[in-house]
Amino acid sequence: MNDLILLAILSSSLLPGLIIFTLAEESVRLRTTLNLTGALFKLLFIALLFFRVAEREYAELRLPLLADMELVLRADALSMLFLTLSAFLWLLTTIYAIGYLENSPHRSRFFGFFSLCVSATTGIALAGDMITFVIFYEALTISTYPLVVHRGTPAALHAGRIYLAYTLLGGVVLFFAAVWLRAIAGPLEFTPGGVISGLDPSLYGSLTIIFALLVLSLGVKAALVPLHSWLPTAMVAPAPVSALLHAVAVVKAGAFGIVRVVHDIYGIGFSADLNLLFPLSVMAAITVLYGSIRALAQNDLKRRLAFSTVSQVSYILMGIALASPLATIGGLVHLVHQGLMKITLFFCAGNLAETLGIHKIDEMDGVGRRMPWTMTAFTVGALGMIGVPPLVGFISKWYLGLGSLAAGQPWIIIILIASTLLNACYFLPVLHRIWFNKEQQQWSKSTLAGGRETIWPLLAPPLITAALVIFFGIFAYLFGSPLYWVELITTREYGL
Amino acid sequence: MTVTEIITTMLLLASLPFFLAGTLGLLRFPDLYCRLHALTKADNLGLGLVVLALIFQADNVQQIIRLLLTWLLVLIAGATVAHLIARKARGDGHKHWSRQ
Amino acid sequence: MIDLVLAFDLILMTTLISLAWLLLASRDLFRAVVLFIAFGLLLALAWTRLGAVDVALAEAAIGAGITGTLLLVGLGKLGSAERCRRTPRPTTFLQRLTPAVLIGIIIPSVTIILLLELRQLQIVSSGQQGLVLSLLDISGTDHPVTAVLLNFRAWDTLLEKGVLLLALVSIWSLDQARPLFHQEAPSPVLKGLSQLYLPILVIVSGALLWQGGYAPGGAFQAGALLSAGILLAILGGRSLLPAWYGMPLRLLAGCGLLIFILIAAATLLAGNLPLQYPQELAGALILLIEIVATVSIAVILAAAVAGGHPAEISATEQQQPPSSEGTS
Amino acid sequence: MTAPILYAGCGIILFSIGLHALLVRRHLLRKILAANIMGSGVFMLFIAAGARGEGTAADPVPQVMVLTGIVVSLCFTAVAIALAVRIHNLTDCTTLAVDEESSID
Amino acid sequence: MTEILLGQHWFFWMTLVPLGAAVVAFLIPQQARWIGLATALLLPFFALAAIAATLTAEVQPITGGGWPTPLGIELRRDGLALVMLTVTAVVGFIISCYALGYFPARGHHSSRARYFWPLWLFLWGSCNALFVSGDLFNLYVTLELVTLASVSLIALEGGKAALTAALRYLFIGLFGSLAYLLGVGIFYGAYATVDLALLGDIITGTSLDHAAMALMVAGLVLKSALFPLHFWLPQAHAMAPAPVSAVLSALVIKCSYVILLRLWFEVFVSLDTVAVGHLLGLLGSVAIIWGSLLALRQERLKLLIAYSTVAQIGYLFLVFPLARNETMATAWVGGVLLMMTHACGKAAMFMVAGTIHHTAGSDRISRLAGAGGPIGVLVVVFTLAATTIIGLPPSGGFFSKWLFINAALVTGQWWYLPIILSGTLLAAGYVAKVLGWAFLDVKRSSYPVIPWVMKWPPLVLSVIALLFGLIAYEPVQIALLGAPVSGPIFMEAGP
Repeated sequence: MNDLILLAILSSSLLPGLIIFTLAEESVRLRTTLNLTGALFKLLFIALLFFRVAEREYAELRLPLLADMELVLRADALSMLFLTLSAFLWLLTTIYAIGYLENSPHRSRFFGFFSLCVSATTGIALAGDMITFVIFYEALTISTYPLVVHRGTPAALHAGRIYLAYTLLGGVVLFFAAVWLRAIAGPLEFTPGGVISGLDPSLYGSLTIIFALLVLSLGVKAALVPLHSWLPTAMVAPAPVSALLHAVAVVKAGAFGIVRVVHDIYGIGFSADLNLLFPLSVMAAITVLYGSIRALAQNDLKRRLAFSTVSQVSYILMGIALASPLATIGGLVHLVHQGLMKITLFFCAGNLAETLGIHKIDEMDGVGRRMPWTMTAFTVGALGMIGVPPLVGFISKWYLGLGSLAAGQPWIIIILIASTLLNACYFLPVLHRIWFNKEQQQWSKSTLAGGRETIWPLLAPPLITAALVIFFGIFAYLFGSPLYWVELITTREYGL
Repeated sequence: MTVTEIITTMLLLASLPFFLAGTLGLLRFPDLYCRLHALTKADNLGLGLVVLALIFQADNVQQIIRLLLTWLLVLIAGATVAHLIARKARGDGHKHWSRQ
Repeated sequence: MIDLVLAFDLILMTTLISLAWLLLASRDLFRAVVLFIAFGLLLALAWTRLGAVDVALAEAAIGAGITGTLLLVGLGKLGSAERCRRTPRPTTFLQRLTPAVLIGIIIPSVTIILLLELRQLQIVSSGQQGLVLSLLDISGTDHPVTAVLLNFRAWDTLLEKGVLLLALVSIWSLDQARPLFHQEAPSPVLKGLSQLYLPILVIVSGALLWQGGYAPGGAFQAGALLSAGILLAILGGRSLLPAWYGMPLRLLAGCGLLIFILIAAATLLAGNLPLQYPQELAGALILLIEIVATVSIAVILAAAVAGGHPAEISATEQQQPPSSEGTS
Repeated sequence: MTAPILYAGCGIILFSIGLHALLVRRHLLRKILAANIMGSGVFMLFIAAGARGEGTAADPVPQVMVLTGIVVSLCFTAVAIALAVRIHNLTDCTTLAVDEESSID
Repeated sequence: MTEILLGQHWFFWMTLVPLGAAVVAFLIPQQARWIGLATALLLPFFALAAIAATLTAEVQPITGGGWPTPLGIELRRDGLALVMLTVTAVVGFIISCYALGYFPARGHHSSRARYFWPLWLFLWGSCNALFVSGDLFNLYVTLELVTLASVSLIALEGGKAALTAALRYLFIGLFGSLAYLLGVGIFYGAYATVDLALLGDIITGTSLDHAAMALMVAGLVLKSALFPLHFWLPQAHAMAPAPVSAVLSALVIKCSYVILLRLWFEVFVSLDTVAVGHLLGLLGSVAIIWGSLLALRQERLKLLIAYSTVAQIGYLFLVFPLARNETMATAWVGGVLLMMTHACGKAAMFMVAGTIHHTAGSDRISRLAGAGGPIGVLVVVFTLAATTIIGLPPSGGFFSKWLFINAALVTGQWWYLPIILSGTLLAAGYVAKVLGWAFLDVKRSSYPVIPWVMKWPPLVLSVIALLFGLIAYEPVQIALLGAPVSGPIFMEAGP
């Protein structure tokens, strides 16, 4: 019953990546073709799979690793959510990166590792058991490092070292926790409702420790406070990397891992029984507030966005930790929504840096008149982050709020309100500067045809994602929309 | 003890003084040439007596011939080596010892 | 009488041990090497006492003879003085402690423990001699040691031929052989000696080789004697024709291992187990291996004493052949 | 206590003497001598092991092993001397003195 | 036809052919390169044939000449022998290709090339002979062959440092093998046999046996360079020519380890080995930390890799304390897996270092600065190979560490956990140090052109090392054929 389509999905980014490594720097066209073909094929395969999974027909692929150990790839509803997100945003980011890195050195290396990175993310999404997950999770760490240090400056190398230190430490702890859990509980297939609830009660102590280790190690990538400091440092990377790192690959991989652990290894009910979820929700709440407060103080645009990510990703964890269906919906849907919004913002920040050389917020006065389209997209993303209806951010927060009430933990609502206020505090002044302040300096006029603010590969991706932010906010219940899909997942997870 | 065994023992014992003298000479003589002299002469005779002693223990003629051949070869080799050493020493300028 | 024998054994052992200690502690390396040769000869005596005549022959020829020559030649090149001592570096306490601990405590205590444990060495009434004797008929030779060497444990011997050739390749890879002293023409006495001895040594080594079929002797001992003959000939002023430096010399050195490997391959191709000789051919095969091995061993040992690869033919045709001075 | 056992003990003592010298002595030729003495000690143990048993012929198997061992140790000696001579020719050293970080370039 | 092919003793051909080729390469130096390459091409197929033959027939050992075992030399064709033969064939093939470029036929190094091939083929053949041997004395002879060949190969570099390292290695090797041989002698004295299987059956466990065991273990430990007896390794491995460094770290170290593995699980089982196991485990732990720390401090790539080998040897020796009754299979498979994957990874790393040395004139790590362009592929090779050294998935190193941790948890030896994990981090540290230089963006004078045989073959090896975890199922199944251990590989701890 091996489903080769899973392999096809995986290799649609892996193979182009490997081929790109061997290409000469100058063969731009071949490289672009490979990249785009890979991305389109991946989307095609995913679309094929999408309907099957919607019909509860799961695809599975098993490969024996050692005796009693298998590499399991499986596409269930949750996988598809993450998979679609990553594949789609990969396509956009690739287009963006082609424009962004025009004429810069080492592009073969960049796109090669970029593809490896996406393959690893795909693997994480498709992982059907803990071992497979760990394998791809570590692969993601390695393939991202070259992207972080891509610029090769001392600052980039410093950021790379910090990134590696954090993620490898996390990886080692994750590895250890996984081996331990495997030694206690046997094979760890991801199963809705968990696989370890039947264990002997005398093991509950160990299970609690393992849970803490798992959450902490996955929390490194998910940028849980106090394990987040690599993320703002890693902002020295080129904009497409930041975009992908924050919106899809690394941060989301951590969050996705925690979702898997809570849902499919421990099971929501069992983890609630062991009182594991409340500490998680407290940690998430602290992270939400801390990230927002730190974001206020940043003048560097990308750093402010980075702290915003720290804060927003923990919404997902909060939703999971509340252990009620509505909150779960809110959390999981934020996985997608945050991705869309944050990638928009990063694309825009990249455009500012690439076209006008703007990196700081106080240089952004009146930039809306120079780059109206980009800044429109930025505004949509920022408003979505704040949670203005009818954008997607509002939907996530709405469900989270409902879920917290349903779970009998109304304090979460206070956190949400506080966070929303803080979001507004750090985004609205920026928007004000963009649109209403007088421009301070004279930017060079556009040299492109029709006075376009920047080249198409840089402009189109943020516009598309911004449009989706609006679209999925308004048509939230459309078949295949994130919310629709998340409800599907939640129904299956809770067995409703 | 048979007669041959007694003869063998006697001959072996007789060889001992030669070896002893040779060794003493090697250790105590004043210069290289004297030492060579002591070594070769004494050892050759000593070995001769040993060979003679062993001939009485031999089972057949073949063994006797072999023993004698050994002695002969050792004699030749010893003489040659002594010659070579002396020649080399002279070439290197070793002085003869003389009572001063 | 038994006690006398035991006393002899004890004296021999004491002599061996004190010789070993003396030669290793001796300040003069020439003395040490000479003592080592004496040690080797006494060791041969000990082997005879323990009933290992083959080993005694090999020890006298190889252990004392060839090794002694090698050491003397090496000494001639190296000199007795210790040069380039490691300059004392500031060391940590641990580093200074380690050698002292190792040497002062570990070695004596391990030795004593081993000696005490050795008492438990069970007196097994027999080793494998029974098995060897019972299989001797079908081994193709009448001497148990040869049977074990070239049939029962032939694989070991093949590999050991490999070690020999490998050593030669290693030595050749290091340096080119060069005459040690550009000395005047060899003494006529030496020439005469070598002329007299060479045939004798060839004959004796042939006899030893043949004797290996039924009594102590065999390829090693014969090969060692033959190599002594070659060395003597070189000392006596004979030299290998330069045309022989290339392929012929290598072929002579390599043929021992090559023949053995070919025979092993042939046994495999014949569908037998590795090195399982057809019974009717066993004797002939063993003899073939021994003859070729003798030549090969002799060439390898002599070349090892010369200490380096032969001169390139084209380079210097008038270059003296490798010579050595075993007795200086 | 029989003679073979005594010889075996003698072999172990020879081994230890050789080992001691191998570790302590600096001159390369002395180290080579020491390794040879060590080897002889081991061979003595083998031959002694083969010489046990009253009245029967000696066990040929350990003898063969020692024959092999003697040749192997001869080969090692030859290579070691060749190496030592080569080192001597290059550096004029007769010990294993080498500054650890000596250049690779 | 297939009958005949499968009936051949391929594993024995694998020892005969390289030895024979060595002689021929010695006889005809002009053609040595091609003889070497032909042999290298042939051996992987022989390995496949040997595996096929073993899978279809039985694994029973045979003896040389067919003589019954106390007398004849037992030749193993079990799983361990097969996987080691195969790994050696693959790694050896790649190294041979690389050596074609490293020792060019012309130029001032041609005399080295002339001797490299016979020596390397000798080494190859003797490694193979060692892997298939089941006889203590035969193991000694093969071990000496391996040592002598390694010494000569190190000395081939020709510099005084290399010569000194070679001579030191020779003395160490002699010491190690004589200690081992003394142990063999005691066993022969006590049981009148040197056959592994027979000895394992009749050994009684007297204190003399323990003394012999201690001697043999000490000798083999010295030869496999476990801390604190590792002092000779970094110099020897770093000074040698690059293909030789690769061989030494990838294969030669494993030779004595394989012997130890066989002894430990077949002969010493009835002895009381717990204390020795703990000692080896302790030394292994120190080796992991110490080797990694020293690797972090090195400025030269080859020394860094050599110290990394010291650390990896430490992991190999964790097998012995971790192999208790219930975790025998776990630890054993972990060790074998690590041997295989480390062979591939370390060989690739040394070849990269050699290429950098060869082309840049020095192997200082700082020489890697801005290593894009022509040597960018080298950095990729290095990184991929390093994954197995760090133990990142999906390399074999990852799974062997998994197994070690599993065994440590099940047997309650929790103190090995921080060692294993911190070793991983330290390894990541020294690899990151190298990578940091490689990604540094500086303007650099251009490198000379690298021959393709020095670029692509190592890549193959590093990819194997990286993906070994994914293809480990078959090798492990083969390794377990006729293995002295059985039972599930993954143990589950009770409450």
